[in-house]
Amino acid sequence: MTGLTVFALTGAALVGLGFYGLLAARHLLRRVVAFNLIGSGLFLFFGAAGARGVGPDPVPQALIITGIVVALSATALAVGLVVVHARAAGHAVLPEEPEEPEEPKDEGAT
Amino acid sequence: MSALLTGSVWPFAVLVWPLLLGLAPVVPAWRVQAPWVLPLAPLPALVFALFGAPGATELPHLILGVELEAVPGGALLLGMTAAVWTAAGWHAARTLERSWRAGILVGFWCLTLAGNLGVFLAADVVTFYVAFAAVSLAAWFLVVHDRTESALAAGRVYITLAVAGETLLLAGLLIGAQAADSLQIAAVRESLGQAPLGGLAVALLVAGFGIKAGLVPLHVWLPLAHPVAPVPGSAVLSGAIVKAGLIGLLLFLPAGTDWGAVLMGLGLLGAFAAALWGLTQRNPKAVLAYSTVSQMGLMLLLVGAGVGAGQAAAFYALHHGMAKGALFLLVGVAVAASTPRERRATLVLAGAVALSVAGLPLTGGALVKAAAKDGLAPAATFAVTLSGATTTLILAWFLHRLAVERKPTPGQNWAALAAGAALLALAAMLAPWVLWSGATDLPAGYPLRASVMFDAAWPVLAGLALAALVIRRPAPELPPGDLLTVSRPRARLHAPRRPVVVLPTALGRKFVRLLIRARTPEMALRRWSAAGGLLVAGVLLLAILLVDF
Amino acid sequence: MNALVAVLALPLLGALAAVALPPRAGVRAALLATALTVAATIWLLLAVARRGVQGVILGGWEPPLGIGLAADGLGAAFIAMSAAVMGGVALAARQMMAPDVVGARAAFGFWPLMLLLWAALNAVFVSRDLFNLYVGLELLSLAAVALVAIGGKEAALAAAMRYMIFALAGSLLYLAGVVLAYAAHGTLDIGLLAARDAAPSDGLALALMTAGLLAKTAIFPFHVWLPPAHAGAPAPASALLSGLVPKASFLIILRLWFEAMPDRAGFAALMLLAGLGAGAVIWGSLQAMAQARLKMIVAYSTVAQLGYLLLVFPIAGGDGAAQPWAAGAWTGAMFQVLSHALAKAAMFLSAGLYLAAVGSDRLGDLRGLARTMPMTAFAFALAAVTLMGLPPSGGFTAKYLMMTAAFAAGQWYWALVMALGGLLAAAYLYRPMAVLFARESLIAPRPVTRAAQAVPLVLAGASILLGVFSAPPFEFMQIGRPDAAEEGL
Amino acid sequence: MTAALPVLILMTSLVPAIVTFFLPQESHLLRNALNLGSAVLKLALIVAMLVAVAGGAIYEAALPLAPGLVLLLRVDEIALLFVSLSATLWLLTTIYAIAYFGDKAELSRFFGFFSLCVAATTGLALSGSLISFFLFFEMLTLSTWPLVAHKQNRASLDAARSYLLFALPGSAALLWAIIWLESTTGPVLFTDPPDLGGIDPWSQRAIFALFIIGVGVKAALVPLHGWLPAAMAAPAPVSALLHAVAVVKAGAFGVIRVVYDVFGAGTVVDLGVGVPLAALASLTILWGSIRALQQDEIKKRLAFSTVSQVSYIVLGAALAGPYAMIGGLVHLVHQGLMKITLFFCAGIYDERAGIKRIDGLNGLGARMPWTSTCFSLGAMGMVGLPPLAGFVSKFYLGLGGIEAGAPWVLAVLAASTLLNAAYFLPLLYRLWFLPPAEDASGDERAPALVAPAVVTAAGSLGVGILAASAISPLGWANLIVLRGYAP
Repeated sequence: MTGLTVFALTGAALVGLGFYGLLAARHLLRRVVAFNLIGSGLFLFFGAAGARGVGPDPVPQALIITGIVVALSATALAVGLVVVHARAAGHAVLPEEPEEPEEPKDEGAT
Repeated sequence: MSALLTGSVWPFAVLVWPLLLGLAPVVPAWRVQAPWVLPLAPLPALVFALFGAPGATELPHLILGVELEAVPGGALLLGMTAAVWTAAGWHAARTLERSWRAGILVGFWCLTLAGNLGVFLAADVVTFYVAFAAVSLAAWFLVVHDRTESALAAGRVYITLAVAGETLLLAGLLIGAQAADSLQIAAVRESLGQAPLGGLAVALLVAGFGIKAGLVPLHVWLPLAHPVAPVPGSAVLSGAIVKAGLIGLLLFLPAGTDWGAVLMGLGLLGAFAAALWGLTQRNPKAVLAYSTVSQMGLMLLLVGAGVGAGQAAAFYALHHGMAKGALFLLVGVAVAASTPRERRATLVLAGAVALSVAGLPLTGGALVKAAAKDGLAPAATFAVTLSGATTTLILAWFLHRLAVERKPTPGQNWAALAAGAALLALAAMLAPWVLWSGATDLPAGYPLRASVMFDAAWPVLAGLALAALVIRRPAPELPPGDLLTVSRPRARLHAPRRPVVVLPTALGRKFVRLLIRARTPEMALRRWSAAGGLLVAGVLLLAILLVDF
Repeated sequence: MNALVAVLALPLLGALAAVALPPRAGVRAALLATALTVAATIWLLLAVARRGVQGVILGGWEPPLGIGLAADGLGAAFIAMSAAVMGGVALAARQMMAPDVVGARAAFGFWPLMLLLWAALNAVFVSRDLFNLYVGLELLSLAAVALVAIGGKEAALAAAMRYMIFALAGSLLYLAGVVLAYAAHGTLDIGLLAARDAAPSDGLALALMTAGLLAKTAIFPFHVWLPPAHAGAPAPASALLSGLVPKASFLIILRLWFEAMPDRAGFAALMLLAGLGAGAVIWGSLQAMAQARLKMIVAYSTVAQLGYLLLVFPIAGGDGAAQPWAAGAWTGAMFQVLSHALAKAAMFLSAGLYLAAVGSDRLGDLRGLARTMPMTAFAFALAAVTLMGLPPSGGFTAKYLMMTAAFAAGQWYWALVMALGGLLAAAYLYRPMAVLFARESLIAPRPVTRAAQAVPLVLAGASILLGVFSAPPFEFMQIGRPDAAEEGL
Repeated sequence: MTAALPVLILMTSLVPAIVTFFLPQESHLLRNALNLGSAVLKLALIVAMLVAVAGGAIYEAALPLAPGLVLLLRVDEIALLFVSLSATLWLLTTIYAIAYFGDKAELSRFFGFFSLCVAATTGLALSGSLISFFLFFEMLTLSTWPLVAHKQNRASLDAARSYLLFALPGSAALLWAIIWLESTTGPVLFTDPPDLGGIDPWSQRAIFALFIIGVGVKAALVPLHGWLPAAMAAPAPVSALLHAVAVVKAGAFGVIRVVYDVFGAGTVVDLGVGVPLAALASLTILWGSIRALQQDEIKKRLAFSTVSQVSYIVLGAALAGPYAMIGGLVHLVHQGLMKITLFFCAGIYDERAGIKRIDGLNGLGARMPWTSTCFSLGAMGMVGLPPLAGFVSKFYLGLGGIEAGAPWVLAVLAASTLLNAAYFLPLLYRLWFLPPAEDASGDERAPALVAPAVVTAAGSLGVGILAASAISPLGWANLIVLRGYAP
């Protein structure tokens, strides 16, 4: 059981968790978090799977860094949207999906 | 481009001249006095019939290529027709009341005339059909001219039968033309004999022409139309127009067709039944109409028998046309008569013509009958002879009605009208004598033989005797139009209006409802929980299809 | 400087300028950048037409290490398409996105986002590297989502959020596929992948990438985010979103299945894709019929029209690629992409004009507008002709080529779907047409300048001309095409 | 030159169409001048070509769209027959329409689509390939819609909708057929019928059926005729154009093309699809007449009569013999002349006397003699009264029927003649014989309305009387059959 495999498995696990969260959670912020989980999992897996033969492989690292940047910007926009939407709608869930019971009514509202 | 016209220009002029005159009423200034052109319209035809040179005329560019030629029988009838139309035209010119309606009548009078002359001149199927359509349809205006309710009713019957006749004819002619692969009447007649559909074609033609020629039971329009038409109109209808049907049969009936027998049978039936039925009429013109049906019956019998290739029938028609025309005109003359002397003169003249029609020896009628009997089977010969009696009977009845009917309309110039009728009557008397040698191969003295004279005389006397009885104890009065009681205008045709289909709206509404329902799953899909699940499912499905295990 | 680089760099610079400069100057800068990019696009087109595929290796690093960009006939055609639509939208937006109309924030936000979107599109069109494509796709999605949101209304924000979720999910799936591909082959360059020796994980990778891209392309049944998003955005934004954005992700699917991994394209999978397409055509049309708002109708029609694109796979994909009819089907699909882009942009811009005129796009409020705004109505009608696939429009050329190929391939049922789609399109586009044509108009419309009305008319006209003169683009798109059977049927 | 001329002819109506759209409503003079001028120019060009083509010349212009998509304009005899009809009637209808509308609203739109419609018809006539035929066929469908909907009231919008409801599925069927066919045979040019060897007979029959459905909608073949009577909601000039020249004729022309240039008469006979088509046409002839009897609106009655009359052309094509072909071709022109006369007159009655229903016609003959005379001529021509135009067509159709071994055609023609008489003669009877109503009004002091009717009426008389001459439609039809379709 090499370290690489551990990385790979952890990555896969993260992806799985993320997907679960994505499908289970209604609250938009949670979904954003879930996305980030998946993203990180993939990058981890990428790093592990990308390491070919001996020595470091520059390509995956470059790609991962790029990906992280992209993910960051995406997350930023997403969070921003969640906030604006919550301000406008008074709640942080999509109209077609009923409120979650434990969710405070005035969440994100000002 | 071939020449516009080859051959003699006369036949063409004969047809075009009336058409040109017929346009006179278009000029408003002339409209009221237009009837004066009527006696002039047939003149070229008259001249052509008397001195016309034989030989064909072709106008390749007209209609489907017009060919004109006067066949022997046709020439006789052409002359007769021209004469009748001239006399009638003269009568019409003097009697028609001057109104814009007169203008319409003049137009269609000339059109009818052109068609009537055309059927005797046409040498190709299409021209014949065109002419026939003109004569039979345009004549409708002569029937309905007075616009009275009965006139319009009679007009409906007339036009219905006429259009039906046209249709039957066209079908028949088409079969013939196609079989012959030619429009020549002669060729078509040939091919009708052996063409696969020839039998059908002949049946169609017999029906089509029969309607016009008053073949029982297709004659019903005659007794309806004649009483209601103006006097000159009836004259040409009975004298000339019905002969269009006759010439049609003469031209197209192939030699030795089985339909000859049928024609003879129906002709015989008409000859006697119509004459007797005429006794139930009171209106002199109605009586004359039935007499026409019966006379046409005789002619159809002759056609059916195919005597002398139809020469006999044509010869007979020559006389009957002019005589019957004269009789109808005399009805008008009698109406115009204001003094007893004039009335008496009218009746005498009418009587003379009637006797000629009945076939009293030495009259024109006797000659044509004699010529007709020549070559007939004995039974048929006897029938023709016997018909003299019924003819006498009905015409006597006619004279009686004419004498008792009195509704003089003053203001007409009796002499002028009488002169026209008298001239026509004279022509009817003499023409057979003049044309005898040309029309039959019998010796010149034949009509003067005792046996012939006797055969001609006894039916007339018998008829007169019967007439004496009938006039004393008349038959019950019946409305004209024996087989037909004129129906009200066909209300059926204007059945309740159904809306024009736009689209099955019920179906449309169902569809819309279905659409609305389709939005529910769409909304459900929007839920990420559903859509995300679908997405995963999609991945798996694709993976299953793409990964080869 | 290379035309290829120009079409990528100029919009980016323009975007930066639009952000940096004060609003009025920013708009001018944006318009300038637009003009320059259009010019650069023409330059690129000429270059491709004359000298074939245009390539550039960034930083001199060869793939697999470096990144290569290349504009083949197809890419160049798509770039031209986006240039045409962008140009039209920019002209229309000068009025529609004026601060006094949509508010300062939206007015300010629109221009940089538009140029960003443009840059991202062009990047996707010319990239030959899967990860590069990922980046471009992300950029595209972010700009698009932002464009949906700038309206600022609650519904628009919700739509943007929904869009965001789908987009992110899609890109993550795609990324997963990319990772697998790299793990197996150590390269992400399409050219090199085509020449790889197959690995067991390829199927999974392709499945992941395809699924992700389908979600981004809004292919039935992953389309639900599209209609509210496109209908909620301001009209010029909708024009871009509906006309151009989905085409980018579709192009990647195309490159994957036709260029990177054609060996993986089994018939069953191809049929599945086409099946989804058929579903999109029918479902989208039915939904469009059920809508009461013009922009929703147009948006759903996008769902339907995108469906046609997937029908190309079983006809020209996999073993079909070598067949004589492949070129026809493939080019037909491309014609559908181009003509739809132009027509759809024209439609959304017309809808925007009506919105500006009567302040609503409910069908009931549009009664009688054909009388007051004939040019716009005519533009809408022309666009409708293209979407119905009636001659002589580009849509017809597309349909004709694809249907002929479908018959030739013995897959007549796809032809039936296309024919049916045309009728359904007629059905859902008839309602707006009839309403516009009605006599009585309820609302007195505000006047709209002829210049503004001209823009959609030109775009719609272009979608028609694409059909009238379809031979040159047909030839053009064959440039640099793998196993291109030059002459169609 | 030979390439330029067809394009030029197309442009003579396409260009004015486009220009007219941009003319302001007020500029009557310019608009009328433009439309009339181009109509005259077009007619002149066509006359010039008639002479040349009669001499054996052929004009062609090709525009390749995409592989397999070639837009081919080809001026041959049959194309000229149709195009000269449309050009002539276009000129007359334009005059009529200008007078009819006066300064009503939306004239630029109307005349724009009007010219577009004619452009489409022209293109249709000149199409030398199946695909270009389809192209213009669709162009016609679309350019007609605004004309039908022109009044923009409920009725006309419904009519327009039902028009598309019928037309578009028809187009789909047509496209379906074309592509099915061409996917095997390659692009089909009318000059050389394609080799159908590669298609099994049943598929061929299916394709033929699809073709007939496609063009049959426009030709208003029962049961695809529903849109035509509904389209009566359109203004009179439109009805005139629709019924005489544009739409129904496009359909009929399409049938001729399909039978003779796509499949070829021989194949049609071998496949045994000719007789069913003829039967369908006959059914349409009779059904249309029967429905016409039941209408008491003049235009509706005329509409159903069109349904019936146009199928004469289809019948002629379906019988697939030289005589029938001549009959069909010549009826293409004859029906146009007669029917447009009738619609002109119906429009005049409506416009000048406010009369839409049949019972309103009583006694109009005296007050509107010219109109009523034209109407009577048209009606009698429809009945097939010699020597009017209708008779000539009927004569040849009859011959063709017998020749093709289908004598039942005679019965159909006979029945149709009687039915025509039954629904037309009562109108004439009312016009000329019944007394006018007390409150009756109306005059025909509108020369620009009456003149076109007089011309077409005279035409439908003239083509009958001069049928045998070489310059008549019949002469031209003979030429077509001799050169192109001689068995």
